[in-house]
Amino acid sequence: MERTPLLTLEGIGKDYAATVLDGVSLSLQRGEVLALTGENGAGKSTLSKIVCGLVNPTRGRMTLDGQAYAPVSRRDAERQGVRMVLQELGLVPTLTVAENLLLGALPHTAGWLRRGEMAQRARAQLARIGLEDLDPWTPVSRLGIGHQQMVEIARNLHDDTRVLMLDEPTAMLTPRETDRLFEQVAQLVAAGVSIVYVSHRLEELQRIAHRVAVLRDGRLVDVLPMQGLREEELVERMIGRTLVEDNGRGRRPAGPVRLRVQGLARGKVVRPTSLELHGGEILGLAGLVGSGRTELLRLIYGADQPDAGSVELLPIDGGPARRWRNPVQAVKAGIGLVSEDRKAEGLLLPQSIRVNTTLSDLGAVSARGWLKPARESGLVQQLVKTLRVRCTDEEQPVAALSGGNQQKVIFARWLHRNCEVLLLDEPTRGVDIGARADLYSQLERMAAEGRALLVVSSDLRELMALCDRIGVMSGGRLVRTFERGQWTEQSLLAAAFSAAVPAEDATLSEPA
Amino acid sequence: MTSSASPSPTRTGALRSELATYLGLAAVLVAMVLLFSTLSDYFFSVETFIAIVNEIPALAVMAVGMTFVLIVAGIDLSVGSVLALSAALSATAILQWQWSVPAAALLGLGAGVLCGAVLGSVSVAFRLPSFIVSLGMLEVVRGAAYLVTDSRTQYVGERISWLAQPWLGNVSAAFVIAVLLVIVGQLVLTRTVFGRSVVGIGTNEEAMRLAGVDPRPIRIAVFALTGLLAALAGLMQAARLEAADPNAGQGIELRVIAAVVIGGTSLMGGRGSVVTTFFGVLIIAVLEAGLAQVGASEPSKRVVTGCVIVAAVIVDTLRQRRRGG
Amino acid sequence: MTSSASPSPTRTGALRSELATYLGLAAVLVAMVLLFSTLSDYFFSVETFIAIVNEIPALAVMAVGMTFVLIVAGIDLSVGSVLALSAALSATAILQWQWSVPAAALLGLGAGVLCGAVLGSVSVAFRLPSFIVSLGMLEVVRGAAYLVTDSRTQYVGERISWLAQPWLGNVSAAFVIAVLLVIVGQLVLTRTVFGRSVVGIGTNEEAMRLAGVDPRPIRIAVFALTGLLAALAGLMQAARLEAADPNAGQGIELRVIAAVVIGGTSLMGGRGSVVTTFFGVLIIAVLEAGLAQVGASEPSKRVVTGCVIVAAVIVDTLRQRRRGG
Amino acid sequence: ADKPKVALVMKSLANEFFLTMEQGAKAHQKENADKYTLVANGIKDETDTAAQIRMVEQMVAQKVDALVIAPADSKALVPAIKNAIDKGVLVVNIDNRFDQAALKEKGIKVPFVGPDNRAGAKLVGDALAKTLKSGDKVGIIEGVSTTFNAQQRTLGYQDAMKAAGVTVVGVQSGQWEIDKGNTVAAGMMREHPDLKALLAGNDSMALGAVAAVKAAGKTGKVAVVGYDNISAIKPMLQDGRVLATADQYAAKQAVFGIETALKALAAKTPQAQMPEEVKTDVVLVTKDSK
Ligand SMILES: Nc1ncnc2c1ncn2[C@@H]1O[C@H](COP(=O)(O)OP(=O)(O)OP(=O)(O)O)[C@@H](O)[C@H]1O
Ligand SMILES: Nc1ncnc2c1ncn2[C@@H]1O[C@H](COP(=O)(O)OP(=O)(O)OP(=O)(O)O)[C@@H](O)[C@H]1O
Ligand SMILES: [Mg+2]
Ligand SMILES: [Mg+2]
Repeated sequence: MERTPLLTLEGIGKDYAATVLDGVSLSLQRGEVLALTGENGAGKSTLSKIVCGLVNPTRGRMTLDGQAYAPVSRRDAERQGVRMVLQELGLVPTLTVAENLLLGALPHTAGWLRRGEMAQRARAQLARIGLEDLDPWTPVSRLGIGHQQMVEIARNLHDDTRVLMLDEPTAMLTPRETDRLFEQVAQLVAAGVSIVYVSHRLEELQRIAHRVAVLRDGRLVDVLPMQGLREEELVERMIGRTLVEDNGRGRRPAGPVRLRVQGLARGKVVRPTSLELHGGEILGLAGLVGSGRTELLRLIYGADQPDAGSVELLPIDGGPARRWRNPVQAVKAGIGLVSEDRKAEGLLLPQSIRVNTTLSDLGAVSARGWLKPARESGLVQQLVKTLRVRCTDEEQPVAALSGGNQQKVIFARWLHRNCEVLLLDEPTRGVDIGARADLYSQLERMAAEGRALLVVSSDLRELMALCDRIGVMSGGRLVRTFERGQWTEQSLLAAAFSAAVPAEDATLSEPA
Repeated sequence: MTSSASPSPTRTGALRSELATYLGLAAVLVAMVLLFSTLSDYFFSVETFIAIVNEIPALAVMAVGMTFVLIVAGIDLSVGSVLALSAALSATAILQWQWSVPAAALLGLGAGVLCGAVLGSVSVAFRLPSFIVSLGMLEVVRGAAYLVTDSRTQYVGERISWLAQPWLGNVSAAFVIAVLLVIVGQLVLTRTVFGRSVVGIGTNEEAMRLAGVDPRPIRIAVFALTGLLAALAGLMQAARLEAADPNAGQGIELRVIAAVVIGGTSLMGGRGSVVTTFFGVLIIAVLEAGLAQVGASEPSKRVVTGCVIVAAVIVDTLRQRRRGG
Repeated sequence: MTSSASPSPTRTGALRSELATYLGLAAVLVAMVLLFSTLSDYFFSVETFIAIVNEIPALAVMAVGMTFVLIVAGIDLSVGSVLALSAALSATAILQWQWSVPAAALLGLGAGVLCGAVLGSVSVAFRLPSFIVSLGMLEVVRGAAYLVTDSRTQYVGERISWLAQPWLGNVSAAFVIAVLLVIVGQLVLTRTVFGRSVVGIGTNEEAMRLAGVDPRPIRIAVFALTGLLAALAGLMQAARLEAADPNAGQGIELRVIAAVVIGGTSLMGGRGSVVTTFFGVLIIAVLEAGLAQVGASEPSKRVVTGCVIVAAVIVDTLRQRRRGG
Repeated sequence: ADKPKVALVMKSLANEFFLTMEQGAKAHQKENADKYTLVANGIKDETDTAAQIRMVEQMVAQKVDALVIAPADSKALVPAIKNAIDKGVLVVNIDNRFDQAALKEKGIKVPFVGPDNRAGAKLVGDALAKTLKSGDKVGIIEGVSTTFNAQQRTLGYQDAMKAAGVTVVGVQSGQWEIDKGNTVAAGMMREHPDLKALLAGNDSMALGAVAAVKAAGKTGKVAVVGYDNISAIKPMLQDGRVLATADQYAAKQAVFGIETALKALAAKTPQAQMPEEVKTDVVLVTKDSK
């Protein structure tokens, strides 16, 4: 019995306008972690959604525990023990944590909620993922995005789970929380649960996966044992080419100071913070979830109003310093922001790539208020080619692009604006290896042109590869700044944890 | 954003902030009462308040339904027509078909549920905004009310007036029913699976669907409920008039929506409260009563009403924003 | 995707699909004309079409503005009041203050812009839904119209009727202006930075703000524009009736919104077209003219109008969905 | 020593007819400031019966001595009036008569001071009929069809047309409004190209009909009559675009009601013993009047 797979997929295919998945056959053993990886748009999320009943396959069959398995809905799949943590957050912000955790199966007597039982069950589920301090009656809207992701995961940790699909669960988590998650995964595996784990972070796959399945353009190219697999091999299979990674380079020559931040503060989230950003350098910002990085970027950009402090841009020609109080003025001054939540804050989803790209500078594609369509299309086509955006053409709505390609469109927007200082918040979240390499080389090119870049990322390896300096935030403070060559993964992590542990975190409630 | 300089959100904190909301609206109300009391010698009197109390049930009952509709991110412009149809059908059943009063009342309520259910179903089945579907319903149902009454006010007489009669210390049964419905409505909204689903659907329908909650029957139920309450309002009004007027309730939808929004319920869905809606109803009722007693001219009534609506919403929004940070 | 079975949505593809939309709405229109032609011997005649053509300019002009408002995810319930105020002010200026006709017209238009700008500014400054602010405006501006005219219809006479006079082959200048405004409106929407920003703000305001486009002046401009167009509609109506009625345009906001939505513009913002709005206006105008000509009773007019509104929106939605896949 | 307090409750003060009525009342009060005080109120929408009832209740709460009311609905207001009478308020009915059966059921009597709309409409219709031949076709533009006065005026027009042997080819509602009246008039003229006249239930709709006649190029061929004699209709009467209208002396309607009430208050006449009906004048207004 032990040899029969728990879940098998045979010739699964899915067509939208185009074929997205084609002839994928896979099997999943009991108590196994199967990593699923591949470039953006390779079809990972689609495949996972088919397994858990959210998408109907066009072709193919599945079996679960030897029985034919064709879930008609997510409910149906969950009844059979197949659950999924979605790539995009699926929480309801106006409802409480407890309600979100039990959504779809709220305990009730004749329609009236049993609130005592709800609180108790919610606490038990939160405890599994290390959030025992969270009041179950907190509205989810008061949580930061990282904690929201944790709640999303906690929601799917049930005892009756047989198969758990995790679609990029760590994209918004910091190392500490990722560790928590991996502990939980290990426990589940020990209990015989099978896990499908989707991620672009290869080092994570090394840590927890037994086997890895690689998708490319909707086809399964390989299923390999993880043991002893070298990263370069994996990458090559994913993108069909090898990647050159140069970590040994020295610091770029730093130009004059371009952006000066002095004593910027807002509430408990950002304590008075000062920093200087030079032309031609990439400054990284590391830190745990809730350490205040996103808020700092928003304060710099003028998207939120600071309680204290100032920001100024020093023009390259030595003219008078420029200041701004809102994003509109910031953009005029020559600053751009790639925001953390691209769907809510970045993209016009139903609109085309073209419209989304030129948004940052409509003046460049218009004359006296009237748009120049030919000019605009030409410019955008150029950018689409440079960034290797996977799309039919520049008229495709961005809603139809995969997450990574959507990120490239936002990137294209700021390339179009040609701004002097770019603030990037988790620019490679959910972006595949190949596309990441494209984005990195763009960033480096921009730095080489003398622009100043400030990059927030939870991926330390990315920061270490990319940056000239790395600042570490903890508890709303910029606790330390490392020069290139001074840092190690350990020293960065130590700095990130340096504020009182547990991190002073406004999103958590005090213990009851 | 994780900006929150405020203390952590505990249970008692939530309760306190809810009370603060009530106090804010109550302050607006008290200010208005004081103002009118200085303007008119007789405003501040038991008679005035009893009169106000007995005037509001129909508006309050409709506002309870509209609160649910707005929370689920819908809107219902047809409540005024449904009010008229329900009264018209009941009156016709009593007068022409010799039905008993309870049976006729049930017919009126049933018609309301049906109108609401049809509105909800069409809007859900074709995924149309409820705004436009209810705009169509508004016309169709009004036409039906004309047809049923042959375009004439139907006088029924005292048989149906008990709902509106003074009862507990001069307060009518209709008012007691309205207050009970406000309480029950608030409990349903905050303490039942249905209520939480309504809030969830209004906030993020897709998330609810993914969580295995089918939004469609809930949406339909919300509209059916609103239809029922509009029909009940029709009966209350008919009881007060002892007659069914096929023109009743024209334009009342905007007053109802104004009351709900003044009470702080969001037009975008996902946020709202039945209790604060009741405050909105009181504010509108006091305003109308006060203006009538003062004997304001028609243009100035219009101007004052418009300004109060906007001002009340501004006050409410600013206060919420200050607390919300 | 590398494999693409379907043709890519290129510019010419987009054009084709736009034409398909027009054809769909045109089909609804033709069906209605045919229906009324069988019901009435005289419907299918040049006179009828000229009459319809000369009745619609006011509605069409307001619908152009409302299209922009809906695309920016707002709503404006005050257009009917603004229409009345503009006509009232102009008429009073001519009759009481002996202004010249052009000066009086400018005064009316200016009042419209002002009303719209105030509405937009209040809504933007306090971040209030335009629904509720415009509901307040509706009352205030109507009150102003009563004040200006002393609640009396002002008869002006032929001095102002030139706008509505037969001109090019019996078609009035007002109609020509309305058609020009539809064309210009569509060009502004699709071919200018302003139009692009309007669509973007309606789709995702926060994204626009972070991309460096300030949504506030654009929102205010959209409401001011709508106020201007409502005021122009007021002048057109006054010219046609040679009189300014302070009660004019009551409830017209819902007709205008119905026309825009029938034309396929989304109430949720971000999607819409001025040209298809014009088809919506034609559908409503043909319906009203047809029902009047057939001599339908008031109840059946109501029922038919309601059903046509819903049916037209359903047809439009289904067609769009089929094409959208 | 207290002067009596009289409340005047009307329908829409946005309507010129009632506005004139109110102004007449206010002018009267000013002249007789030593005799009584006045609170005047109207509702926003003529069909909003519920709002008018609220108004009556507020007036009772205000402890007025007499209530002069133009009811928005002849039946639905009766319970509210009964309540007022029970509280000792003297009630006088103007403009639109309460339903007799409803009053009887409540066991109350309310004096009516006002015009006969049907007779008034017949006057106007007769004046029009003089210009028509037997067999001619005419159309009637009714007010809000659910209202008693709209129905009465339509009946009066029909009486006159029948007497003259003229055919009424249609009755459609113009909702008392200028623009709706315009649409309906245009539709009727298209459907009946040989139409000879349009009879409008009030002057606003008559204004709309005049514009429709002009747009159809039939000025002088289709006659228009109205009702109420509002100020805007006067130039039309002069140049013949409107043939006739009726004047109910709006300014005096309320005054008659108030005087009836004051008389009864002074004489301490109980409600039940007041005169049942005081008919006020309706006169035909044409180009040649006055
Ligand atoms: N509803 C849909 N309609 C049309 N195309 C879709 C739809 N959903 C997904 N696709 C397409 O299917 C392809 C696979 O998408 P999928 O989300 O599965 O990729 P992924 O491997 O999860 O990518 P990422 O790493 O960026 O999350 C993409 O090219 C996407 O554009
Ligand atoms: N738009 C208008 N213009 C001029 N006069 C009007 C207008 N509307 C109503 N009136 C006047 O209002 C009075 C008519 O009242 P109305 O017809 O509304 O009473 P009613 O509602 O029919 O009574 P009920 O329906 O209870 O029998 C008339 O005296 C008429 O002159
Ligand atoms: Mg994915
Ligand atoms: Mg009536």
